Amino acid sequence: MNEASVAARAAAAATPATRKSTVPTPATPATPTMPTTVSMAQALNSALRDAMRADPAVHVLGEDVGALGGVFRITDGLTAEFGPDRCLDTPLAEAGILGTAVGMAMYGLRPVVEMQFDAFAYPALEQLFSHVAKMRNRTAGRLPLPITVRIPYGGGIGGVEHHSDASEAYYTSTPGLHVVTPATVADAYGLLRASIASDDPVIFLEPKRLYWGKAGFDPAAPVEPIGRAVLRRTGSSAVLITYGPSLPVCLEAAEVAKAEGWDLAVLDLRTLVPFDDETVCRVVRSLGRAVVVHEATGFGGTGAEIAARVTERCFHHLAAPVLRVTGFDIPYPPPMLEHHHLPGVDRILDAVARLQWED
Amino acid sequence: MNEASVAARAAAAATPATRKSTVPTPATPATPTMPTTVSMAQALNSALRDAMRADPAVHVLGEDVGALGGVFRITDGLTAEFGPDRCLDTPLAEAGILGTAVGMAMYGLRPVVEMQFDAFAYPALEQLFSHVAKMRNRTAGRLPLPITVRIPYGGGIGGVEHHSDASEAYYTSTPGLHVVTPATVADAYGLLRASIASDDPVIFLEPKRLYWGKAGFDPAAPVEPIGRAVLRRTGSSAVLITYGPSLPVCLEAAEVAKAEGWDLAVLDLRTLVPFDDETVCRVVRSLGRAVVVHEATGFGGTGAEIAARVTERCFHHLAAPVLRVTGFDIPYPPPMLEHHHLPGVDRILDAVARLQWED
Amino acid sequence: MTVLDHRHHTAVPGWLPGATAPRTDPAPLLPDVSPVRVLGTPALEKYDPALLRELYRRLVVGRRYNQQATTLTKQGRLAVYPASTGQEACQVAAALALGEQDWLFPSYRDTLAVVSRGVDPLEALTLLRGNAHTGYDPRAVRTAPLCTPLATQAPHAVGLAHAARLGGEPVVALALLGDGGTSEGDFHEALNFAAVLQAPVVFLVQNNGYAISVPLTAQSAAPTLAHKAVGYGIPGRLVDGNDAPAVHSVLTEAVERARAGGGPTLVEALTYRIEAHTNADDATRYRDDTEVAAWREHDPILLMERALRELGVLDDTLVQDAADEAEALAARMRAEFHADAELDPMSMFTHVFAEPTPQLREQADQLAAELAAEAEVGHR
Amino acid sequence: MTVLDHRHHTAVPGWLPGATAPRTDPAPLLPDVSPVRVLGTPALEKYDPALLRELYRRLVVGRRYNQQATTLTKQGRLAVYPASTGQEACQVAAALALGEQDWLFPSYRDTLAVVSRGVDPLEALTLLRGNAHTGYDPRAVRTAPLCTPLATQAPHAVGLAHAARLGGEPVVALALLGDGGTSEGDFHEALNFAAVLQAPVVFLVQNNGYAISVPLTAQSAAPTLAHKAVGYGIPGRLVDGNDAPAVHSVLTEAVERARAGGGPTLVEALTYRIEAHTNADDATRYRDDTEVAAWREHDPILLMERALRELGVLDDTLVQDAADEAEALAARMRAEFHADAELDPMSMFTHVFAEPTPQLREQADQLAAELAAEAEVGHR
Ligand SMILES: Cc1ncc(C[n+]2csc(CCOP(=O)(O)OP(=O)(O)O)c2C)c(N)n1
Ligand SMILES: Cc1ncc(C[n+]2csc(CCOP(=O)(O)OP(=O)(O)O)c2C)c(N)n1
Ligand SMILES: [Mg+2]
Ligand SMILES: [Mg+2]
Repeated sequence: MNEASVAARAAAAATPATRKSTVPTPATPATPTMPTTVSMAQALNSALRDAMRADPAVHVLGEDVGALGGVFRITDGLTAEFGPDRCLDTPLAEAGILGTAVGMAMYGLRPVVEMQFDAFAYPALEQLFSHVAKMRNRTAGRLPLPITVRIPYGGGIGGVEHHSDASEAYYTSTPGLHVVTPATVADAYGLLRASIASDDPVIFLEPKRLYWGKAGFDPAAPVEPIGRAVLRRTGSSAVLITYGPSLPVCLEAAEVAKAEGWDLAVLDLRTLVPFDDETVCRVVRSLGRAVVVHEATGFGGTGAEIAARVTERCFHHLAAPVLRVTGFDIPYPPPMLEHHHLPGVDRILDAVARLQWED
Repeated sequence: MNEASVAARAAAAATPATRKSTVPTPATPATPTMPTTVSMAQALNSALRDAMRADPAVHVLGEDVGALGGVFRITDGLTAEFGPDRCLDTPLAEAGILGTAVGMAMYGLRPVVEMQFDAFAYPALEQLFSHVAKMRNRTAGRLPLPITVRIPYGGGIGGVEHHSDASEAYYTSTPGLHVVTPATVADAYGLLRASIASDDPVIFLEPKRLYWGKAGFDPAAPVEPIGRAVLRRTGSSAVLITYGPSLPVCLEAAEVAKAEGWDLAVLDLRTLVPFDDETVCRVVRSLGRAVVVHEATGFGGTGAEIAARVTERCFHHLAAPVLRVTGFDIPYPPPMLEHHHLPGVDRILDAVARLQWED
Repeated sequence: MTVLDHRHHTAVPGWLPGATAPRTDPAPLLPDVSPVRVLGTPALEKYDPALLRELYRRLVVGRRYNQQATTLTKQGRLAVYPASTGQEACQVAAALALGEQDWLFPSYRDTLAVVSRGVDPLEALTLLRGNAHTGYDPRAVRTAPLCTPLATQAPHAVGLAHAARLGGEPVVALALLGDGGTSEGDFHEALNFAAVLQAPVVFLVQNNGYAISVPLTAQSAAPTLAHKAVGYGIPGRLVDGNDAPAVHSVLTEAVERARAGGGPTLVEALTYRIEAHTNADDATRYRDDTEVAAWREHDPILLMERALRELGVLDDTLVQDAADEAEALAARMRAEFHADAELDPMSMFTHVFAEPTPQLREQADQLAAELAAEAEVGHR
Repeated sequence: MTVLDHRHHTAVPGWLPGATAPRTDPAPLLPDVSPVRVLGTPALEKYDPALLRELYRRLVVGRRYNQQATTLTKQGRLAVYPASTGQEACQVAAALALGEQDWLFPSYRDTLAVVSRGVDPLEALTLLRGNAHTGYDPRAVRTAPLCTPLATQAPHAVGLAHAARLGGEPVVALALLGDGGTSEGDFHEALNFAAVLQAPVVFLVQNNGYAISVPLTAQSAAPTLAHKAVGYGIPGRLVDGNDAPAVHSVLTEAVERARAGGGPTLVEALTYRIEAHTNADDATRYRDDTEVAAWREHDPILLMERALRELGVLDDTLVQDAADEAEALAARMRAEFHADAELDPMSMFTHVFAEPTPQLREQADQLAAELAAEAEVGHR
């Protein structure tokens, strides 16, 4: 699969007319050397840099975020530009990193934490569930924690065990967290800026396998805010509801489906919490058929919530049950087998075929 | 609410005809002093004792499980009978406890871990997600981990923050774990014995607020195995699908519903993973209307999975969407407000009323 | 100026053979194994009598606070109370060792330290009363919420202290922990972060011998808990935790060293939990009355009164004044806690996020409708 | 007999004032700050020449193993390889210090230790090849799976050692960790459990100066990492990690003390990671070549060959034999890894549980159908 072309197609599919800005106007101009075509990794890097330039309260911390620029280079050059006080290589301890960020936020800073891989955020889950998600609430709004936790997530990059977990369900089922996940280069920039600007804690899930996909991109162009889903492709038969790492495969499936006579819409959720019931239900009601696609395991996955709430709200508009195409209910397999686990075009189209077209 | 009478009612509602045993016959007879009416806490205590008597590989470890007998007294008397080698007061560190249990299980023991409260299991989530859930799989079946993790969970006991989390979604969305939660005294005994006897890791969720409810109980009587749901009350109008702490309120709601002309069935899932699709779908198909009830927050909760899969499988039998009655999407409130958060009879009946009875 | 310049990734000093001298000299980090003690020793004479009287007064008031709170649990006015009875010297000295700009990071057992810092008991006790999680404004009183998940407040203290240092403010953070809490991973990670960042933070471990039922011997095999400091490259100090002036002076020294850029300190205070873990606990299951009796002899207030009278800085009037103030506080607590707490169920939705999500708005509407229906029924 | 009787909840010794002597004498726990070294010192003469030759031979083979595995990544036959080049003395000595009944708990970097324990490279490297998570039978070879989540294997080692001790078996567990791993909470919790339980476990920290890009100075401010031991009440030892006989003797002493009931030991071995973190890493971003060059001079094989020749226990024949054995291993690896791995997608469902759940059976059927359809298409 060609990441670049998929991302470009995705970007093209976005509807500019409905876009509006939530990203604060940067106090300093965006990186002047910004090329017009960049990878998602570069867009994330620019978002961090621009956020740090715009607001001295923004601090980055994590493992290897300094000289190395992070194992995915998302923090490349930040220590060089802002110094180690602003972009800090921490000791190797995720609970310590997030707990320290909590204290920094209590003081008034706006920390951006990098977790190196999905599964390596698990040591920090107590801090996340018991403090980050709850602090504003437990202090009656007096101690908000404007922390962004960046987590590269999901598989498809040939990673060994513990490097490919699609762990979003742990976050989406925790009240008090916003959960955001971009699928395009423009969203990577815009949503990360918006997440950092948010006064609430945001779990920012970065689809690893889209890091290197490139697209034309203007950092000054506004994107839809956090909390809005965007239709990446219109269609008249059914809608594929997806997010993050699975957007490209859904767009590809929609392309292939044409040959089978289906005109599939593709909806990119962009934000899992808060959920955009309005947009999702509008699309589902108009089409009557929907498939939710994500690579995380199905049982108890975020797709269950999506299917359940869409059904609750659109029951009489549905011609068929909302189906789910997800990873299997297994620990992430070794890299040589991962393509069998991840939803592919065929598996998605098999589900579309089961949408009871006969009636 | 009278816990004892509810539990008694629940026990009475079980259908003995379909019961069959999975509990290994104890090598030594059950505690001879076992009274005929016991609390769930006592039944759990008996289950541990009988399991330890039956199998020297069974070891209990956790915080305060020794002389104190656990803060809920579930391990009362075990150190006295089996010595500190078999029932171990550990240092105060949950990752250490579970990680040590992993090592013990690798050696061939059958550890039963007590987490003191739901939220205090969070420090152990990395061990749970990355090792306990995956070890059998990552070693091609060579290192199974027969660990039972007992977690008192949920609210309704006036606990202060971090003492009332209904945290089941974290476990049900993790492949590799069985998730079991009893709602009756008999199941507390039978399912705990079965969990300890299981060669797979089991998250055994104990509904705190049912600990003190009493019911007549015979430890020798077999119960349905892990993985089977049980109809606690038959009905002809709709079914309430529930588990653990919410069974009593569902039975109460069914009682009250009679006055409003609804004859509600109540299905106790008992096991969240593996899920009993067969029983659940059979009941839902026969009634056409279902409400899922749990006290955990709704968004991303286990109820989403239940609603989604039931809908996928029973779509054309449904007269109305499967509705959910759950805790709100908020951090658990302070004890003086908790009754507003927990699903009560009225909230359940409001949902039943929305099951589109007109058509 | 870059605060963290010294951490720049240049060469790796000291790791080539022939250059393996330790990065820090361990000797000064090691605690003296006999705890610092001043009561009953000539050292006490060097203390400011005003400070000694202040400590005494606060101890007496603190004890009464503990007693009154315990009584309130029996009357059902508090849901639960983890008393610091017997540990008042640590509680009071911790509060007094901090300046107004400093931050306190208390655990669930440390409401007396919070009250000693000036927070009203009604606000300090909402968590344990059950009407609200945190009753005070942490920023206003520079006191973090009472922390229940053990040791999780320790990295918060580090982060806050680090941020203040980056901001150029002379703020010190003091984290209160128990002996049991030292076993948690968060304790370790916090101390290591503090040491590496040279954050202005002080960790006070109130070693009261038990974590609920688990005695220290089953918690740690360390020579003393203060010995843990050396593994992080920071100083460890051991102090008699029932000796208020000693705790105060050890903490003050640590706080001032931190403020001056000298980095963190780990202080272990040896004390004893006279009451059960909380009113819900049954301490007879795991300890002997004789042990408690022995510690009652080493009571922080008893010791203090005896020593101050001997030193001639305390007389009957001051003793009476302290007792009166204590009674006044107790009376106020009775009055305030016997009134029912004001509760607003709708507040459950107000502070989940800065703005309620559409979903929360729906749920709030649902609850509002339910409450209206209930009120309707109640009205009829 | 009850193994843990000494932990019985009787009195709390030592915590009443006047009896504050430490529970353990800290002095013998503290590491000597100059690391144990025998190469180039007269101490070497006391070693069994057969052991020295065996260590040498394994070092040479180990280096070749590292080189070959690194080459395989370049040829795309391994997905990723974290080389232990430069750390072979630790890897080889760790494997040799253990008896057959003992257990090794390796991290991702320790495949050489696993291979040195007798596991076939093809089986030891499945994780990094990408065809299976764990390629060997952990029980058969008494070697835990390679552990990636840092320090999480440490409590496993404690649990296994503890269980074996309860079972009356003279088994010792050896956990391998990196300098970065010592910062994790699991490291702390494991050492504390080990000390409290007096479990027969040894922790070997291979301090190679870096955690990926983060140098030790940004990881810890401790005098040495071995100083962490005293905080748990166990002995800490510092050793030159490039001196194979020294590592072997320090580990053997610790293993035998553990086996004899003397409890756990923390060993810090000073070494250096000559290669980048993995083949995917770019080490030029965070360290100078001059630093690497300096450490190349202190190469474990160079040091060993020089010292053994000086001592007269190594000659050209033995050197040639070792080189031949190394080449034979490399040739076998090339042959084995150039064949494609056999893969069975259906195996993804086989070992999730003892019995597949109904849901997994459904999903397996789905995949089987997909595979059949694909085969059908391929067939046509
Ligand atoms: C992470 C976590 N695990 C378990 C608990 C339950 N718990 C509450 S207090 C306590 C004992 C704490 O002992 P210690 O740290 O010595 O403090 P003390 O109560 O003696 O003041 C335990 C186990 C908790 N609050 N948090
Ligand atoms: C819990 C966890 N966090 C982060 C990582 C990512 N990671 C892999 S290796 C590594 C550095 C480890 O350094 P060290 O412990 O010194 O071992 P070395 O690689 O030097 O052998 C990191 C951060 C991980 N594997 N596990
Ligand atoms: Mg204590
Ligand atoms: Mg290292």
